[in-house]
Amino acid sequence: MSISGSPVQTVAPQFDNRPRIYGRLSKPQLHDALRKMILIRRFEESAEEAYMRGLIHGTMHLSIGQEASAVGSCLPLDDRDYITSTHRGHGHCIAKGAEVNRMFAEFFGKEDGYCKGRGGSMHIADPTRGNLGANGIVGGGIPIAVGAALAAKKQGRDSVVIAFFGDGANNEGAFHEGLNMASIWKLPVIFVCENNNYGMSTSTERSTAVRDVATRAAAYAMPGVVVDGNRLADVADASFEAVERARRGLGPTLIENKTYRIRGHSRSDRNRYRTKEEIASWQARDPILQLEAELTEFGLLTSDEANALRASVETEIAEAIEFAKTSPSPHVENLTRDVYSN
Amino acid sequence: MSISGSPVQTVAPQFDNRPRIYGRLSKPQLHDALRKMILIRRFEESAEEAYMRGLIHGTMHLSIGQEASAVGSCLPLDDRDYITSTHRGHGHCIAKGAEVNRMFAEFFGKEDGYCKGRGGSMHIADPTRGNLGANGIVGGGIPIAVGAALAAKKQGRDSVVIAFFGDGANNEGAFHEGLNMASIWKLPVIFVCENNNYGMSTSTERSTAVRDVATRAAAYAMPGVVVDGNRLADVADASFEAVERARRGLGPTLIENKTYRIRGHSRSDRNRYRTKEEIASWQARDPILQLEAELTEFGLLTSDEANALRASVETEIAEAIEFAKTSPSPHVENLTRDVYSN
Amino acid sequence: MSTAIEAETAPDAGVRELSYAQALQEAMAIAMEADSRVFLMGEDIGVYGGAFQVTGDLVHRFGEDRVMDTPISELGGAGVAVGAAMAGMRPIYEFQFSDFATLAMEQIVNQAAKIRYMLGGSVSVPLVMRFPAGSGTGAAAQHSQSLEAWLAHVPGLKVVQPSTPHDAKGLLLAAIEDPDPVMIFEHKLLYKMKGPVPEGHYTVPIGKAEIRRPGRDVTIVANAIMVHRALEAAERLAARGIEAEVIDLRSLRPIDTATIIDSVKRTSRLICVYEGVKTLGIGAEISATIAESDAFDYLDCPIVRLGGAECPLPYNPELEKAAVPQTDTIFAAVSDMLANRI
Amino acid sequence: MSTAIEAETAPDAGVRELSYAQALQEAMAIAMEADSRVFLMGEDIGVYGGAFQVTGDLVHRFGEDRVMDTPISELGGAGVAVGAAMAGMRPIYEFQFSDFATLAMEQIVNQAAKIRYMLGGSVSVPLVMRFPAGSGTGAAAQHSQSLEAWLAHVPGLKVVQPSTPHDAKGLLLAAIEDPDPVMIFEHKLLYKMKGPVPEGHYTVPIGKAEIRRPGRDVTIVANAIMVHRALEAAERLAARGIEAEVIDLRSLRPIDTATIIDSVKRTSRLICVYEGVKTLGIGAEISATIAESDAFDYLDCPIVRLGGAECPLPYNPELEKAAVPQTDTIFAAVSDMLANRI
Ligand SMILES: Cc1ncc(C[n+]2csc(CCOP(=O)(O)OP(=O)(O)O)c2C)c(N)n1
Ligand SMILES: Cc1ncc(C[n+]2csc(CCOP(=O)(O)OP(=O)(O)O)c2C)c(N)n1
Ligand SMILES: [Mg+2]
Ligand SMILES: [Mg+2]
Repeated sequence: MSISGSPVQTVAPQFDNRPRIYGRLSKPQLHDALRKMILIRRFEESAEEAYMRGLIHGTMHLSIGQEASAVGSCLPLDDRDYITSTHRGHGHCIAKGAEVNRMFAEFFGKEDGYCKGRGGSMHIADPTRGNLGANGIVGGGIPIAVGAALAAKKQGRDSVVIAFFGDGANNEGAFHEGLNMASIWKLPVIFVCENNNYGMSTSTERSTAVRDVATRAAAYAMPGVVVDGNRLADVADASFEAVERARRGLGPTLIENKTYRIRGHSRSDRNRYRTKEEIASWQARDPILQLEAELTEFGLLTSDEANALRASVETEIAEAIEFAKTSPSPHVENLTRDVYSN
Repeated sequence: MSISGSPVQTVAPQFDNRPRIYGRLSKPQLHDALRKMILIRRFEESAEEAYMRGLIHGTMHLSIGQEASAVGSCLPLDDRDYITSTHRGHGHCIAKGAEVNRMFAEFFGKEDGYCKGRGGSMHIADPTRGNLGANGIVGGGIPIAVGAALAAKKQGRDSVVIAFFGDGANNEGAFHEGLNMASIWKLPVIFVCENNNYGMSTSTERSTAVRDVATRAAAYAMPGVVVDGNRLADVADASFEAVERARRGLGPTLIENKTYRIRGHSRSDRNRYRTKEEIASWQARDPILQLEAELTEFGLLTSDEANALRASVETEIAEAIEFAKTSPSPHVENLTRDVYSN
Repeated sequence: MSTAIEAETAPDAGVRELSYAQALQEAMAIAMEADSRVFLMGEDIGVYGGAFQVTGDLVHRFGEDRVMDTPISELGGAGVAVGAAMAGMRPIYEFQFSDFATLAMEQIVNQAAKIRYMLGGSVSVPLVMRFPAGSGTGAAAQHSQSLEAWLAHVPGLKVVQPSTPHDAKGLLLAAIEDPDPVMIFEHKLLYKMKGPVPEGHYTVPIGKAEIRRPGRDVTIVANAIMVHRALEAAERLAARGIEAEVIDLRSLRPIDTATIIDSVKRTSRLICVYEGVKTLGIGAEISATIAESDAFDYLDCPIVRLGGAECPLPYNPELEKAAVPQTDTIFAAVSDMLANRI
Repeated sequence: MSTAIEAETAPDAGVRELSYAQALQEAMAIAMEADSRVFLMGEDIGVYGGAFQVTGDLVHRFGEDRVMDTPISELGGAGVAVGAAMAGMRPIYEFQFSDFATLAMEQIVNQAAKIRYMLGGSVSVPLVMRFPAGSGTGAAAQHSQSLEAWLAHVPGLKVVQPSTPHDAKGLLLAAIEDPDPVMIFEHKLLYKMKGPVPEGHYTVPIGKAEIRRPGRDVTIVANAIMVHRALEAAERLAARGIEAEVIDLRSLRPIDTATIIDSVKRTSRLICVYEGVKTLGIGAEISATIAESDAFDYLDCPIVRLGGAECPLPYNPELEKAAVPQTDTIFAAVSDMLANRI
């Protein structure tokens, strides 16, 4: 089987058992997706290390175990499209094209950081690539996403917007108000709920009246889709469909990616609300290992290729940390710079 | 047919075409319900008159045309039960047992008013009868109702709570958050949406992604019921069922009473958003006239009885206005009284 | 216009008069004509014309896409405005009453105000929010608040509060053209007040107070409707030989400290008159600004604050009046202050 | 405890030490033992123990019914607390960070604060809300605010802000026993600070400031963590022969004006130190209170305010420190003030 490098040519459809998405993505695109997932993982592991060594202060929320949701959801997007993200946003950020050197620089509080060191992990954004930002307020990004979609529609652009949020956020009023407005105005928004089964320590079962957040789509007359969020192919498939729907002017979709966060909620989590067995059972379904296995099975990835991907990620991470370390710190005299435009 | 005055004995079941509720309510109870509806109507018409004559300042929101919803919903309640109400709350207030003399006194800003003249139309409450108050904030009463139900449950009382709100309120975050909490905690709340098809000038169609607000019950795993809100029997029937459910510890219900407000939203409404024909078509379905006709048809009301009811309402209104007029006005020195308990 | 301001601000004797509401409407129309990015959002601002008829017939002129009725979803609506602003639009969001902004403080304060800074200046949030505020309409505690001090406390926002039709138009146009979020507080009792308003485009600079009446004996700093009451009091004081200088604050963030300091240096006496609750209302800031400035040494007597009473706004009209400064109270306070003048 | 307060407040040398968080927890435990109406609500306050471990193990002692994890629904949660309080319970609602109270201002300000007054005193709202506030943890703009001035602006609320473990327990117990809504602002950096805390039940009166250090040269009024910084600065000033009197505000509504006025009459100099944004922060009120009091005539120099910088809180630790008063800045400001002393 020979696969062209062109992003338009797709994998030949001779494997019947392959998920539909393989008919749409080229091998380089799939490799790129895998690489991004590995990059997210290694970025977060490295950030965790840096945090333990005292190089980063504050707190951070790691999405280890949820990489397929971030990358798969963003696969159909390009720079004309927007996302709004969450406190657990490193994955979304990288998936939307951010550079890890500027992300590390932000973590280290440096001027080269995406927020010039003013925002930190919880506020990384890259408006030039359509990333309107992580958000420290649970649910805070949802209405903002709706607003960006409204703007795109008013401007006659065919941009779409993905609003990422967690299962916990689905009980915020902002969720309700945002989804309703997106629906009545038929806006191009994809609401991606990353259901990792907990909002901090509170399980979805204890916080949410319905088992599947996607059920709530019915309250907004939009499609609701439950997806295996640890399987890139499924995530991407649902996202492509929703994005196409949105681009065609058919309005919003609510996608629920069932996934799991392997790490604690934040640095101070003592994991009292769940069992080791539960964590282990999800670790066994690691989205990166699953994708590697799947690509290998379909003949789309050799172990040499996989090793090369991993090696290139290591180099990128190492260089990024170096970049961040040597980036200048903000001057205290500039404390109030950028509060206003003028 | 001989009907006893005892409230426990119910109307004999010889009319097969009668709605189920007639098997539950005695003739005096039905007369009382009719009288309350007439009292609400005449209270509001009289308040309107007083307003035009400059006796009342501020604004007021009349529920003329919606009386069946208020009275029918409250029929299963007694003084151990609570309601939270809305800016359009005169009907709920009377249905929950308030005295119109103290209501008029409140409208006139007098010390004998339910709020000693501090609250006015939008804040009338009577905590001694379980009426936790009208509310000037759309949706504001919903979480308060959930809280009262939580209290009742914690205290081991079998009280239930009705949260009244409009179709417009169903797009507030408070609706979403309140219904979700009531459901996960299985609280004895009945959420009664009085869908009069408009939130001020904005039709439900333009504001709400679903046609029936009751559809949204699915998002909270609770029963959702659509009711002809202009027919007392249907309203009461749905309310009895939900109240029983709640008292048995089975949790909340969302009831949607489809109705219509005949007057403008408030005094300043120019009715630009709807047609005269639409208003007329609903006037033809006047809940009071419908109930009278129904009771007459079933042999439960003679025209003498009807006239007597109306006459007694007129007396009550006239006396109440007199009471309110002669009630003392607050003293300016007491401006900050009652801000705090001590 | 019925007050002394007319003479001072009329830029030209032949200029036509508009009401404050009309002036605001004209500002929006001019901005919408000139800039396709400008659009309006709010509850019942379309065919209803807005609760206070500020948007009036604009929907007929600009269509429903640019004069958008929203559902009753203040948090979501504000967030949609934020997102639309970030994605290149210039939304003007109307709160139906400023009291309902309590539902949207999250989006206003955590998002709109902070995004630019938090994101290192990489994106701006050019939006305008309009807040009909103040008491005097008999609408009681939940529809009468003056919460401008809250927003003036928040870096990242600009806050203006016009007291004349001329300034209403000019400040609103300045707000729309400002690259950052500007909050405009409009006093409900001023909407119908008429005054000279130049045709066409002009702006009133944000951050500049205006001396409405020069005087040598005492400086009165007032905002919104208090400017008019202060001017009336000043006329009566003049008849007693007391020449009060009346400063119209106009901008609450940033405050024009230079103009106030300069005035106090000339008059040696300061009285702050404002409708918001006295404690921590805008007058607290004005007083503290002078007390820490070099004008301190010029002060002949304590700085007096006349603010709103320490209670929710009552419904009863006499109590309502007593709850905020009136011309009489201003007159009395200034008379007292100058009683011991040497 | 690491500061000079210890000596002043230790009621008894042999008293055990608790952290500020433990002291709060003990207050809640005592109240829950004594009064079955008291219960706790909040996000992750159960098995997680609260984001700052204030509720800690209380769920194991009192069960999930009395230590209730809520969904992430701040507006609804606050409203549930209001309703429960109206129906006879004594809820204590924890905001995970005070910044999230922006979502609940409607229920706090329009409902909890106003219901008693608006309803003519017919019902009270005895609830407590706890607000972990302040910067210094690297959590950036949306998790570091000091918004206490907003709530201190609102009649109907009481607002306290303990600076020591002793006062944390005593003020929280006073708050729980108060018949009206009391807001308690807790500084995150104080949670781990230890100090003497008497066993058993005691209260610290709401509305009373405390002189933490007597002095004749200057009055420093500080709140929360600023009390400690002021005391440190005072020690260093003492070495230079400047005796600063340090007043711990403790209550922001009502403010203990008598204690402050009395102090300023003795010292003739006032400096207000607070972490909230300078403009319209609590120091503005303290300054204005003195400037309008009879202490005005005793003032030897302008009243200085050291408040938070006019920007959102930045992530970078150096910038974050620079954004709020530190011991050095207090020392420098007082030194400057006294430099020209005669
Ligand atoms: C409005 C608001 N409430 C509470 C928090 C504190 N908080 C941060 S993350 C979180 C849990 C969020 O759960 P979920 O939405 O499921 O996202 P996840 O952390 O699982 O990715 C909470 C309670 C917050 N940041 N914002
Ligand atoms: C939070 C809030 N937003 C807006 C308003 C202004 N307002 C008062 S009533 C109303 C319409 C409410 O519609 P609905 O809930 O359907 O009740 P109805 O008036 O039809 O009875 C609006 C927008 C308000 N009082 N509170
Ligand atoms: Mg989650
Ligand atoms: Mg309605």
